[in-house]
Amino acid sequence: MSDALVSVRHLTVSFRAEGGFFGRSHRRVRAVDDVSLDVEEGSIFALVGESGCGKTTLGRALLRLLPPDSGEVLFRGKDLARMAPEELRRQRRRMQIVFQDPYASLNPRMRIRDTLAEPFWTHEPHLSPREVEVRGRELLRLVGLRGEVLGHFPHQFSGGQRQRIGIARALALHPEFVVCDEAVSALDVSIQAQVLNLLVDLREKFSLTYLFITHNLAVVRHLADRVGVMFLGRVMEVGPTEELFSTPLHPYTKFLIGAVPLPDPRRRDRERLLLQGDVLSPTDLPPGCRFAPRCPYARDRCREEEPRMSEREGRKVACHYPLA
Amino acid sequence: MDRGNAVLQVRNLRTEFATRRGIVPAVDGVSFEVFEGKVTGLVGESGCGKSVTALSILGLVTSPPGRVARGEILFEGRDLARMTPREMGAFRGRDLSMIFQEPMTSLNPVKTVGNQVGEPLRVHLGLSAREARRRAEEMLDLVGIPEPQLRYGAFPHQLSGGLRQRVMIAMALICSPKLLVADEPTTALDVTIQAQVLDLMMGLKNRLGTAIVLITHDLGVVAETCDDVYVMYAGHIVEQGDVYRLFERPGHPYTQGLLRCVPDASKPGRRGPLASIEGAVPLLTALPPGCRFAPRCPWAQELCHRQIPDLVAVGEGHLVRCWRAEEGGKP
Amino acid sequence: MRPGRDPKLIADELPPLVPAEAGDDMAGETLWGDVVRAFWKNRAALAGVGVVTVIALMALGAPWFLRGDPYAIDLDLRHLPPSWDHWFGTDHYGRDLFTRVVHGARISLVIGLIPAFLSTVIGAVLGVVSGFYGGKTDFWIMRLADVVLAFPSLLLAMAIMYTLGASLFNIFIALSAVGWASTSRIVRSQTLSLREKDFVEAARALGVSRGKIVFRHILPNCLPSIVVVFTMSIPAAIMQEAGLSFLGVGAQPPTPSWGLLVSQGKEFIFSAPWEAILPGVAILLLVLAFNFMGDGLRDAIDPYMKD
Amino acid sequence: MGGFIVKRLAVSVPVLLGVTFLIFMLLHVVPGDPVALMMGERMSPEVIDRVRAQMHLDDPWPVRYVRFISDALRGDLGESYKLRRPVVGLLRDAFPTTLKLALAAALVAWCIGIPAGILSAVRPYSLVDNFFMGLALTGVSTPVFWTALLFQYLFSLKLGWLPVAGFYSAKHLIMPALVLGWSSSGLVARLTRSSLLDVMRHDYIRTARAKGLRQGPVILRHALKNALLPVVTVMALQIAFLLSGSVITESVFNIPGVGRIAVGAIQNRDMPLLQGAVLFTTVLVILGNLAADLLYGWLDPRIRRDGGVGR
Repeated sequence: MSDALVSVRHLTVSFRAEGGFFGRSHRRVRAVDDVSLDVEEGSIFALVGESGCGKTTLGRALLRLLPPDSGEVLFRGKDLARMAPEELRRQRRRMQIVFQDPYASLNPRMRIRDTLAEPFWTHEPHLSPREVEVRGRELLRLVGLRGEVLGHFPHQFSGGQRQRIGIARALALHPEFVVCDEAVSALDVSIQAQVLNLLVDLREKFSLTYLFITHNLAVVRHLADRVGVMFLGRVMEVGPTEELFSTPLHPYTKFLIGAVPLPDPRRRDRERLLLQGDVLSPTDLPPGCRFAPRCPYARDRCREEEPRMSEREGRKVACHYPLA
Repeated sequence: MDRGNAVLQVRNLRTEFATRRGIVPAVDGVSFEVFEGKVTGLVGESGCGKSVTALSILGLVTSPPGRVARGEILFEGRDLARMTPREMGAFRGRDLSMIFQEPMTSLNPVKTVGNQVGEPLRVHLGLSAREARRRAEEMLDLVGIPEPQLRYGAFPHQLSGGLRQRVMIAMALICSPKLLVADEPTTALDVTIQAQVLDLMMGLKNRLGTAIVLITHDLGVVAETCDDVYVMYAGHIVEQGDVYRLFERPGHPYTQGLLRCVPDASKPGRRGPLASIEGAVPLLTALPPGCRFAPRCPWAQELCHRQIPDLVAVGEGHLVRCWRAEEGGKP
Repeated sequence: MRPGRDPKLIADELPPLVPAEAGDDMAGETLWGDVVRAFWKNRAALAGVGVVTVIALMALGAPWFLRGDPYAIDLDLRHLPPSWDHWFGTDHYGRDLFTRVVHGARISLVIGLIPAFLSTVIGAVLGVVSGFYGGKTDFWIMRLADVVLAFPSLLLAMAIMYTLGASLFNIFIALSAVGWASTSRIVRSQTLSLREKDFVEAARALGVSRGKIVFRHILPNCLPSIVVVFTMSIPAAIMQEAGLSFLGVGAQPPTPSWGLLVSQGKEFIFSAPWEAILPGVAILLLVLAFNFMGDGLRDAIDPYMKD
Repeated sequence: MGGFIVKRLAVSVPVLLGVTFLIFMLLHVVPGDPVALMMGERMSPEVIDRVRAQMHLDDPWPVRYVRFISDALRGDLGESYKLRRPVVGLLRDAFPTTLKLALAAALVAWCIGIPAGILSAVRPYSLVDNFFMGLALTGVSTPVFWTALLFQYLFSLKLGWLPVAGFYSAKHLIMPALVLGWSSSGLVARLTRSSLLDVMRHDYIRTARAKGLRQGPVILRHALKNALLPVVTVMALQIAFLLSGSVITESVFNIPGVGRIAVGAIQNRDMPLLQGAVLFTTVLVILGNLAADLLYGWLDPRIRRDGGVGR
């Protein structure tokens, strides 16, 4: 795809498994396993999946905050995975991240002034302290906070306000690409909507490209352009949001969507899709399709041969027997 | 209105916490009823007092700094709020029990799950260890834990989050309580596991006839499971009613706003901005003098900022704490 | 409700007070301001500060307000019991014991502060380096700490004193060489948990260099526990010096080190018990005061070390 | 669990090597000539050179270190300069005494410390708590040698209940054990209290209360085991502390244990003996740590079942 801002090609990221001799096992768990994706410029790409599916790891690897084992991460065609440290440091201003936990994402010992100044100290050291202060005020205003709070510490803010400050820091250097890692899931519902709207607003103002990492499918359906569904380190399905939600191709996608409780009591007696079985461990994967042990449609082939990603009508799915 | 027997009647409950900034009423004048075999939902955002209400019912408010300052908690006609800890202990775990949000930390890491599940039987019914074990294994089986005999001797860290929550449910229900208080039972779980656990809870409720108080912030979960709903805001109940009516015709501006904030995953996205409620929950140490929602309410009038409204009936069993309740909370 | 275009300015709201944190007191301006406030409410800790201040003032002012010479021998005045003229009595050379104890306080305070400071600094630097850089550096530093911690500290200090020779200055070295290990472990574990925090990740995402991450993000957040460790290692150092001097491998006569005073007094424990008991009371008092202070400081800082 | 033991043992080996190396470096690479020290300064240089050659002190230090290790592994720690007896034999004779003292002191420390810690934690910030914790802090702050002298003065001289010093009967053990145990009981009490308070804040304690358990059973059945896990580790480390604390106690009470050997060796500049005593004690401490970790692993199912070092 030519208009992809960020592309991932056969990316694998692994961690050392816990335990083992001297606490350092030689077994590695593949948190992200041979994943390929494209995020189009100006779009919102949502990465969904349950805990432990590798979506957060993928997000960090996209920003080269984690070293990949193999594969490429192309940012405007340049491979971040093979970039020299100094070059990478310069590229960092073009891609940023907003974190989940508003309590952990701000340094508790730093005033907001310094938190917002750090991007400028790092990338625009020629700015005078005055100019940095002015930029800090502008940023706060941009995210709906008053400039006077520059001198405050993080603990003096609510979760929603902290999240706004985190967004301000991410946008300080006008990046092109922002990863939002569960950026609103720690917030109350009414605050979630405020922050999401802010993110969408800012996208228009700064023509940003977003990668939303989330487990909140309702929000995804409302905001995202494209969706990727992850399961145990693999992307199972990728497609335009509406099509993926209305006619899921992968059984896992279907069950995931079906499990979301609907805020409408009149539909509570609808036929519910319940996925049986428990969350699987990435340390001992089955030989075939990794979803097969929980998949009600699994056949013999699924248990023997791992399905490859196949493309059909602009949608991609990794399943031997896609639905619909 | 005949809804069967009330298992629990909470009247005018006030639970306070002593803080450096003075006495803080986390729950303020809360009244509600829980009927036999029904699921009663307490909904609200963090800090609204829903969890403190739950802990107050069970007498589990940590004291100090907390205490139940006022009100009655009538369980089968007896006031739990007036009981000594000793009397209360005889009820807890037998007639009323509770499950918590974090199944990881709510189980004792150094005791086997079977031992923990069977413990209420030994404490309350004086069963022998063997008999308790047999019943605990049955219960583990009932909550859908595969190979219960094997899992009986497992330690909590060896189970997944979903299984741990099933263990918690087994433990809470083993004495067939009349009332189960579930505080955000599925919040820490993945969505597919959440669906399983809710399904299990509803199945067991129907089978054992246990009344459930379900505390949650997730309106989807409420819509899927509850019969009666109480919406809480800053320590007050702001709206209460039958789940169908409340979702169809929310009377309080807060409920209306909350419902609009939640997108529906089953409907095509509108691609526009999400509805939101401006502002934030007020500090409990600096509550507004009037309606607690007034500072965030787009339709607040002078009266709203001055005086706290009462709960007003707007339909059968549907009460709204709003000065403009008759107008449906709107201008 | 209006959809959220043009976010309103919401800075004047304060964080909601959720009941879970209803008992906590963390809403002030700065950390250290809050710590000082909490500390001032702790009566035992204040008493500790009082005692330490009095002892420190006496020690500092000793040359001016005590006329006597701590080394002046007068064999006519041997083993005098406490009296108005000699508050703590006199020792076997007829030296005034009170004068000697007050002069000894200077040694104890210096011993308390310098090795505690040195070992805290060494331990903190090694701990941060070990935790932040990880890998081989971490491995070797921690193995060295393991080795040092495997020794009973008094024995290791004794062995070092054996090698270096008994003198006051060598005590600094011995105690610092023994004390850094536990500090480095504490600071390392804290660095490890800080390293995983999102705000450090955010700094990495901004391209902040590793050195600056350490100085802006890691160290300031380790500082509370470093301060606590430092306060706690002062009484420990005083005790160890007293122990070494008591055993004869620390300060040498005629230095009026408290440990040495007790050791000299023990020969006459049955005839002139005050000679051993009273300098011991001084050690107990000073160490206890520092411990109360350190405890109070830790209680005041503790709530802030969790985040 | 098996894997855990192997892993833990494997970690001890490099520590042990490091310890021997540190002792060797400290005591062998000393400025000054040990032979001259040993034989006195008036000895003629030729004699000194001959003795040096006999003792292989002219070899480069790596050679000496390897010989030291291989000798030590064969149970040969050299001969005391002063006493002219094999170091190993001297230590073997002294060790039972030290061990008896340390164990008795540990018993005292636990019997005072654990109950005091539990009582304090049950009602935190109460009068009882303040009393015990003030006492504990005093215990931590009392110099062992001072308590020893005080006890000697009180119980031997004034009251005449117990023998002043020496080590001949069980009665001789009482005072040293009390002195040594008192100083570490404060640590045990403080640790027990903070650990129990910490555990009482956990969610599973609330679960236990929700089951209808009363305060007593909640503490005994649910809190105590969790709370004592870290205490157990520290108690094993305490033995180490007591072994080194016994240096002072032994020298005050004139008890012929390892600690007094070490002090005597320093006074006589008896290098092989000091080296042996330090090495011996340190090995004991390492073994104590090992025992603590194994005990912890055995008590904590999270380690027992998984073999991980999940702390």
